[in-house]
Amino acid sequence: MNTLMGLINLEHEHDFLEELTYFRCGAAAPFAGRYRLIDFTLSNMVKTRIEEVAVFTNTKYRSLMDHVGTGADWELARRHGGLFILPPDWNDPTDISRGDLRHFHNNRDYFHRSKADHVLVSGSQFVANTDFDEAFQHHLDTGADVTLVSVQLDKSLPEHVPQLRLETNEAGQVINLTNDQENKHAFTNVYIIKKEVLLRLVDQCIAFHKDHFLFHGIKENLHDLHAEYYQYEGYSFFVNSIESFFRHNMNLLDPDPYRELFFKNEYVRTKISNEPPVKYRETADVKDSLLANGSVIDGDVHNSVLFRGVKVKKGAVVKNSIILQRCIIEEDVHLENVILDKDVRISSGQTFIGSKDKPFVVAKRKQI
Amino acid sequence: MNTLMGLINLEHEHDFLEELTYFRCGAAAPFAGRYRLIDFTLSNMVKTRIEEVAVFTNTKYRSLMDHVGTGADWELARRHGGLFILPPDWNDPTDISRGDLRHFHNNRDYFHRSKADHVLVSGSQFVANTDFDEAFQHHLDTGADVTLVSVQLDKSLPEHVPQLRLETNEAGQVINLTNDQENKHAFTNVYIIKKEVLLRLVDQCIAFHKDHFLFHGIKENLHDLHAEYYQYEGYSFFVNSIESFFRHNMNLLDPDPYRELFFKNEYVRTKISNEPPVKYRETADVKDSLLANGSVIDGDVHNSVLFRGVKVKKGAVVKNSIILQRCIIEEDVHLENVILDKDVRISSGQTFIGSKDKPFVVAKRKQI
Amino acid sequence: MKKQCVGMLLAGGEGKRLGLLTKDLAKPAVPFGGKYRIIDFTLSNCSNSGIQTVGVLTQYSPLVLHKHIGIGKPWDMDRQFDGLTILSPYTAKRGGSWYSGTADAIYQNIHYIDQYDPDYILVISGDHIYQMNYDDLIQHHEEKQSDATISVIEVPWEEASRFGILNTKDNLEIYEFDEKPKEPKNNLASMGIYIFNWKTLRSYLLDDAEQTDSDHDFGKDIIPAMLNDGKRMFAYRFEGYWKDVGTIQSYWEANMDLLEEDLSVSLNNKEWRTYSQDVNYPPQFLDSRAVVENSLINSGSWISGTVKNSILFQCVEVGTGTTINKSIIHPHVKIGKNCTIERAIIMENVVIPDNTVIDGTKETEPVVINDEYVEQLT
Amino acid sequence: MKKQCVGMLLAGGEGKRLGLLTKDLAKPAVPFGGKYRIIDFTLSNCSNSGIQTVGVLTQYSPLVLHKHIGIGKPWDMDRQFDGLTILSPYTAKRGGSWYSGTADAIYQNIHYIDQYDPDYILVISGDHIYQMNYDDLIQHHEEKQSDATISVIEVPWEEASRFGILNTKDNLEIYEFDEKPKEPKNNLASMGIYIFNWKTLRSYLLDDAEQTDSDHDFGKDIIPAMLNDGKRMFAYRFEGYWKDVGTIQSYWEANMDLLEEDLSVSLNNKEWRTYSQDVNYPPQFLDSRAVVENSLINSGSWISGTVKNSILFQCVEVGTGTTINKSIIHPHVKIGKNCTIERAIIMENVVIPDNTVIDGTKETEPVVINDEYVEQLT
Repeated sequence: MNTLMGLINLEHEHDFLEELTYFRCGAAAPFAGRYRLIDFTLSNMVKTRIEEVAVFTNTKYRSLMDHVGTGADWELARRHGGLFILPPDWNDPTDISRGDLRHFHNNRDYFHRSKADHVLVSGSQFVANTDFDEAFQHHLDTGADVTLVSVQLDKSLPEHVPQLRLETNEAGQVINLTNDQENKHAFTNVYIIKKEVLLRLVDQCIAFHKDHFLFHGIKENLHDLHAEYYQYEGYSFFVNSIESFFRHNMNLLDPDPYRELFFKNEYVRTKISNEPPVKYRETADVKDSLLANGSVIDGDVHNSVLFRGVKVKKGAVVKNSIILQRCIIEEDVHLENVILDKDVRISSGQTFIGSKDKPFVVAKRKQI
Repeated sequence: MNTLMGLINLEHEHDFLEELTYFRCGAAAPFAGRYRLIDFTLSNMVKTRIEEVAVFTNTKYRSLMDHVGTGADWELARRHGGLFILPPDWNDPTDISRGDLRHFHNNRDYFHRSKADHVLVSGSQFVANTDFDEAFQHHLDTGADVTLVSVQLDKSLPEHVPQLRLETNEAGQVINLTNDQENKHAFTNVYIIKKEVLLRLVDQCIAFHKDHFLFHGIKENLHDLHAEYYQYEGYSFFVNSIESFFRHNMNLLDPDPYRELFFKNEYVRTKISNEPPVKYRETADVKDSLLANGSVIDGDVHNSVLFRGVKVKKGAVVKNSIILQRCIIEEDVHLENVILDKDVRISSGQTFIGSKDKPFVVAKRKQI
Repeated sequence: MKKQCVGMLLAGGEGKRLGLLTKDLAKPAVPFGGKYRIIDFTLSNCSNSGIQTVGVLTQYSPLVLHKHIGIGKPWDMDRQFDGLTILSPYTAKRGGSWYSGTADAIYQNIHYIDQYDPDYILVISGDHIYQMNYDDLIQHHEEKQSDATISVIEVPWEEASRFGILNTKDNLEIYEFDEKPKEPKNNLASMGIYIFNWKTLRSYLLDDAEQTDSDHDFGKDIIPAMLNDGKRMFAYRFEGYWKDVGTIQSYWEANMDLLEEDLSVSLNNKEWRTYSQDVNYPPQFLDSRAVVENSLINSGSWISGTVKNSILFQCVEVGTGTTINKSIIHPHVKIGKNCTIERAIIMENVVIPDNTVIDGTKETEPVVINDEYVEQLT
Repeated sequence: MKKQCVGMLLAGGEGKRLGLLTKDLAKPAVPFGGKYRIIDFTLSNCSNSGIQTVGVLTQYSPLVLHKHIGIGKPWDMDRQFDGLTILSPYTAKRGGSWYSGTADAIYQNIHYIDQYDPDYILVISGDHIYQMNYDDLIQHHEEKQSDATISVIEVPWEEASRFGILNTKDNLEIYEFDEKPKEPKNNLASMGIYIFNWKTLRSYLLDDAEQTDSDHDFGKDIIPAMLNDGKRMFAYRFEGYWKDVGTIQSYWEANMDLLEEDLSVSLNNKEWRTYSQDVNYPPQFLDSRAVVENSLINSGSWISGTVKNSILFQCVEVGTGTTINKSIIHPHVKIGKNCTIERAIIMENVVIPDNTVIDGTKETEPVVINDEYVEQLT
C-alpha cells in the first residue's frame, strides 16, 4: 500500500549534550519546557498518519522507554502497529552484521509485518513541527527510490558543520552527499525510502560487512538510485551540541520562533504528566520566559525556560537559564546562564553564573 | 497502603531450555500450547490485583518485550502503574552494585513511586494458576518481614534438585534456606516482602558488594528477619530444564492436570493473537492432544501439544511431540518425541524420532 | 479533528426471521463462525481498511452487543477522541424514540459526524458476512468524482427480483434504483454499502427529515431523491463472498460455508484478519476417544466424542459416545454422553443431558435448541 | 466479574443557577480551576481511591461532557470490560424518558450494576469540588457493619438550616434525616455521598420504583425508608475542603479559593493528583511587559499585560496594556490591548476587542461574558 511506516534510527547519534546525556541518549534530552527532542520527530510522524514507528536505540535508552511508555500519548498504543523501542539485544552467533545494520538485520520482521511500502527514516536532531505529506507525495509522484528531506541554510551556525550537503543534477536528482560547507543545501537526516529498496540495500551492506546504512547503503549507491529531494521551508533547526541546545531554547523566547514552532501546525505531542496550571504568587516577577505547568513562582524569572514542576522561591533570580523539571531554586539564589538538569535543588543564597557560550551545567539530582 | 506491587526478577535465571533459549530467555519460552512461561506468574500477579509489575531482565529479553507489548492483554496498560520491562541499561560510573543488586539499585524509583507497602517477588520457573491473596493475608496477619511461598514435594523429580528447602522452627517461622534434599518442603522462589525491608536489605547488600539479593539479602539475614511461609496446595510444578519442560507439557494431556491448571481458577492470560478456531479437515485423526487456535489439521496428531497456527498436512504423523507456533509439517512426515521451535518447516516424507528422556529439538525457523 | 471518512455502522436491526437466535440479542451480536459475532466481520473490515472513526448505531437489545464491542479494543478503535463510539437513540428532556429508518439513524447523529468534518461517510450494516476493503470503494468513488457510490454484487438473474437492483450505464453510473423488481433489467444488487460526500448527504438528510411521508430510508427515499436531482452516482462491483444471514437457514449455510476450502472469506487470511474478543481460554483438548473431521473448534473445548461437519464455539464439552453432525454449537454448551445431534444450532450455555437425540434433518430449517427445548425433552 | 465496589456518578444535573455557564453545558462539564472541568475532581477521587468501575449517568446537554470523558483515559478507566461507562437514559422501543430522580437514575441502571455483582455501591455526584479517599469511607462502612453510610461535613450552626442534616447518636449512627430543618438539632450536613450494601439498596430501589407518589430521590425517599425500617446507617465525618459550586458566586469563590495557600484541596498534591484531559499545548509565554501575580495560568497562554488574582485557562491571550483582576478566563479567550477586566468570568472562545472595560465589582455576582455580551458592547 502507498503508506508509510516510521523508523527513528539513533544508532549513530553520539551523546552530544555533555552532562545532559550522561544518563540519557540525545533523543531523550528535554527541550523547550515540556518536550524531549524525540517528541518532534515522533509527532511529525504521527501527523503524517504513520501508525507504526520503530526506534533503533543504542545505549542509555531507559529514559526514552520511560518517556514514550506504551506510546499512548502519541496515539501509538495500538494492538496492530504502534510504537516499538528496539534496544540492541541479539544473540544469533551466525549474525555477521555490524553498526546499525545489526538493527536492520535483527528487526527485519518489523519491516516484513507492515503493509506499508515506504519507510520514513529519521534521527532526532532535526527539529521542526510539520507533517511529511508533501515530501511523501513528491516521493510517490516521482517514483523515487529515496527522497531526502533538505533545508536551505540561510546562515552558518556551528551545528551545521556535521550536516551533509546535497549535490544535485540538472534534473533535480540527488547525485551525491558531500561535506562541502559552501553548499547551503543541507540534508536533515530525514528521508523516505521504498521498503524493498531499503531491504535490498541492507542485504548488500551486510554482505560487504558495512556498518553505516546511510553512508554505505545510500550514499555509496546514489549512482544506482533514483534519489529525489524535498526542501522543507518552515521554521526548523538542528540540535547536536550543548551550545545549539542552549541557543535554540533561548530563541523560543522570541515571539516569532515560538509561534512558528508551536502554533503554525497542530501541537507537538509529548508525555502527559497532569501538572496543574502555573502558580504565580504575590512576589513573582516573570518576563520574557516560557513556563511549563506545575511550576510555582515566588521569585524573578527573566529570559528563561522553565520545565514542569519547577519551584522558584522568594528573592531568587533566574536569568538566561534553562531549568529542567522539578528543580527547586531556594530563596535568594541567583542563577545566570545556567542549565539545571532535572531534580536539582539549589540551596538558598547561592550564586551560579555561566556565559552564553559556555553555560554552567548541573547534572541531574545534584543538591548544591 | 496494604497493597502489593510485583517484581519478576529474571537476573539469575540461566537459559535452561537449550535450543529453546538460544534466542530467548527462559521466561519467554512457549508452554502448553498458547502460553509463555512468564504468563503464569504475570497472570497470578494480576489475579492478586497487583497493578504494577516490573520485570528485571538480563539478556535475550527482546521476545519477552514482543510478547508482553504494552501489557494490555494482562490489563496492565495503565497510565499510572502498569508493566515495566527493565533491561540492563545503566551508565552511572559511580554505581558499585553487582548482580541483581544493579537492578534494584538502578530501579529504586520504581519502588519509591508506588504507594504499595509490600512487594511480591517471583521468578518464572514456578508454574501454577492461582492468586496470592491467602499468602498476602498471612503475611499481613503475622506482620512478617518476608513470607516465602512453599510447596510440599510429594515425589522426587530431577527439577526439584536446585530448589531450596525451608527450615522452620516450632513457631512455624523460617530460620534457614537449605539444600537438604531430604527436606520436602521446597521454596518456590515466590515471596512477599515489606518494601521498606527490601530497600534496607538492598542497601546492605550493595554496601557489602553482594551480588544476589535472595542469597545475601534474605537467606543470610534470616536470623534477623521475621520470616513466615505460606504453603501452596494446588496443582503446580517447576520448569527449569528441557526434560521438565517436555514432561510437564505432556502431563497436561491427562485430563486431571489439564483441568487443575486451566479450569480451577480464572484463565491464564496471554498475548492475544486473533487466530481462528482450529480447522480439522476430512482426513484429520487427532487424539489425546492439546491444540491452540489457528491450526489446520489434515494428518494424525497423537499425544501431542500443538501451538498456534500449526499446519499438519495429509499423511503426516505427529506423536508425543511439542510443536511450536506456525510450524508446518508437510505430507507424510513422521515425528515422534520431537520438539519443534516456532516457524520450523519439515519437508515432506521425513522422519525424526527422539526419546522421552532426550527429545529431538529443532531450533526456530529451520527448514529441514 | 478533520477525518477523510467516518464509518456509520447500522447495528440496530431486530433480525426477526432469526427466531430464537435474536430473541434477546441484536442480530449483529449473534455468534458466528466458532469464535465471532456477526458484527466482527464489518468491524474488522473497517479496521483493515484503515477506517478508525466509526459510529455504531444500536437500539434493539443492545446489552450483549455493547458488552462485546466495549471500547473497541480488538479492532484498535479504543481511542480517546475518535475511534469507536456507540450511538444509541438519544433521550432528550421531552423523551426519545427509536430511529425511524436508516436515513433517520444517520440524521439523528449529524452532530456526531460534524465534529470530524469528514469528506465522506461510509454507511454499512452489521449483519452481513464478507471481507471487503472499503478503501477500494473510496478510491473508486474519488476516481468517478461521484456524489454517492453503492457497492453491488452480481446475483443470479432468477433471484434478482428478491433484491434492490441498481440499473446502470456501461460506465457503472446508476440511473435507476429498482426495489425488488418483478422484471429486473439488471442483476447488480445493492449490498447496502454506501459512500456519500458528506456535504451532499447532509443536505438530503435535512430535507428528508422534514418530509412527513418519508420512510427515512436510504433505499426508498435518499437514493431516489438524489437520482431524481441528477447527482453523480456510481456502482462499485464487489467480487467475493457476501452473505446476508437473515434467516436461520441462511445463518446455518453461511456457517457451513466456512468449512468449504475455496471460500474467499478466509478466517486464516493473515492479510485480512477477522478480529473479535479473545478471552484467553486454554487450548482445546481432544481425548483418546475423540474423532473430529471437517470441523472448526474453538479454544477451551473438550472433545471426547465424534464431531463432523460442525462448528463448535469456545468451551464446548462433547461427551463420550456422542455424535455431532452438521451442527453449530454456541459457547459454553455442555453435551452429555451418547447423544446424537444432527443439523442443530445449540444456544449458549445450554446443557444437553446424556442420551439426547436431536435430529433437525427433516425440518425445513435447522432446529434451534435453547433451555426450554431441553426442558421439554426431559 | 465480581467487584467489591461500583461507583455511580450522577452527572445529569442542569445547574440552572449557573446561568449562562450551563446554557449549553452540563454542570459537571463547566471549566474549573484553570485546566479542569468540575467532574474531574470526582473522577480523580474515584481513580485515586482505587474505584475503577464507574457508571457516569448523564442526561442534560451531554455532548461536551461525553467528549471530555471519552473512554476515560486520563483516569485510567479505559478498559475493555469494566472501567468507565457512560449511562445515558435508555430509549426502549416504545420511547424513553429522563431519570425522574436520583434513585430512579440508579434503578434504571440496575442491569449495569448487576453484571459486576458488587458488595457495595458508591453514589456520588459530579458537581462538587473536594478531594476524598472513598476507600476510607468503605472501611468505615465495613467497620460499622453498616447498611448505608453517608459522608457528612460539619457546617456552621447558623447555616445548618440550608442543608440536609443528619441527626446521629454519639457513635455516628443516624437516627433521623432532616431536610433543611428550621431548628437544626445537629450541624452535620449530608454531602450527597453514599455507600450502600448493593443487595439492600437494590431491594429498596425496586420497592421505591413502584411507589407512584415517590420522588425517587435518595434524600427524600430511600434514606427515610431505610431509617424507618431500622437499617444500620452511619455517618462518616469528612474533614477538608468541600464546596458545591451551585451558583455563579460560589463558582467564582471556589475558583478564587484555589489561589489560597493553605487550602486542603491542592492541585499540586502529588499523592492525590487531579486528572483531566491534557492537550499538549506548548508552555505559556510571558513577554517583556507581562506582570503576573497571585494567579493560575495554564499552558498555551500568551501574556503581554497584567494579570492579578485571576485564573486563566489554556491558550488565553492577554494583550499589552490590559489589566485583569479577580477574574476567570475560560480556554481560548483572546483579550485585546488596553482592556480592563474586573471580577468577570469570560466564556470559552470569546474575543474581547481592544480598549474594552468590564467591571463586575458593583454587581451582586461576578459578571459572565459571552459572545452576545461582547456584541452589545460594540
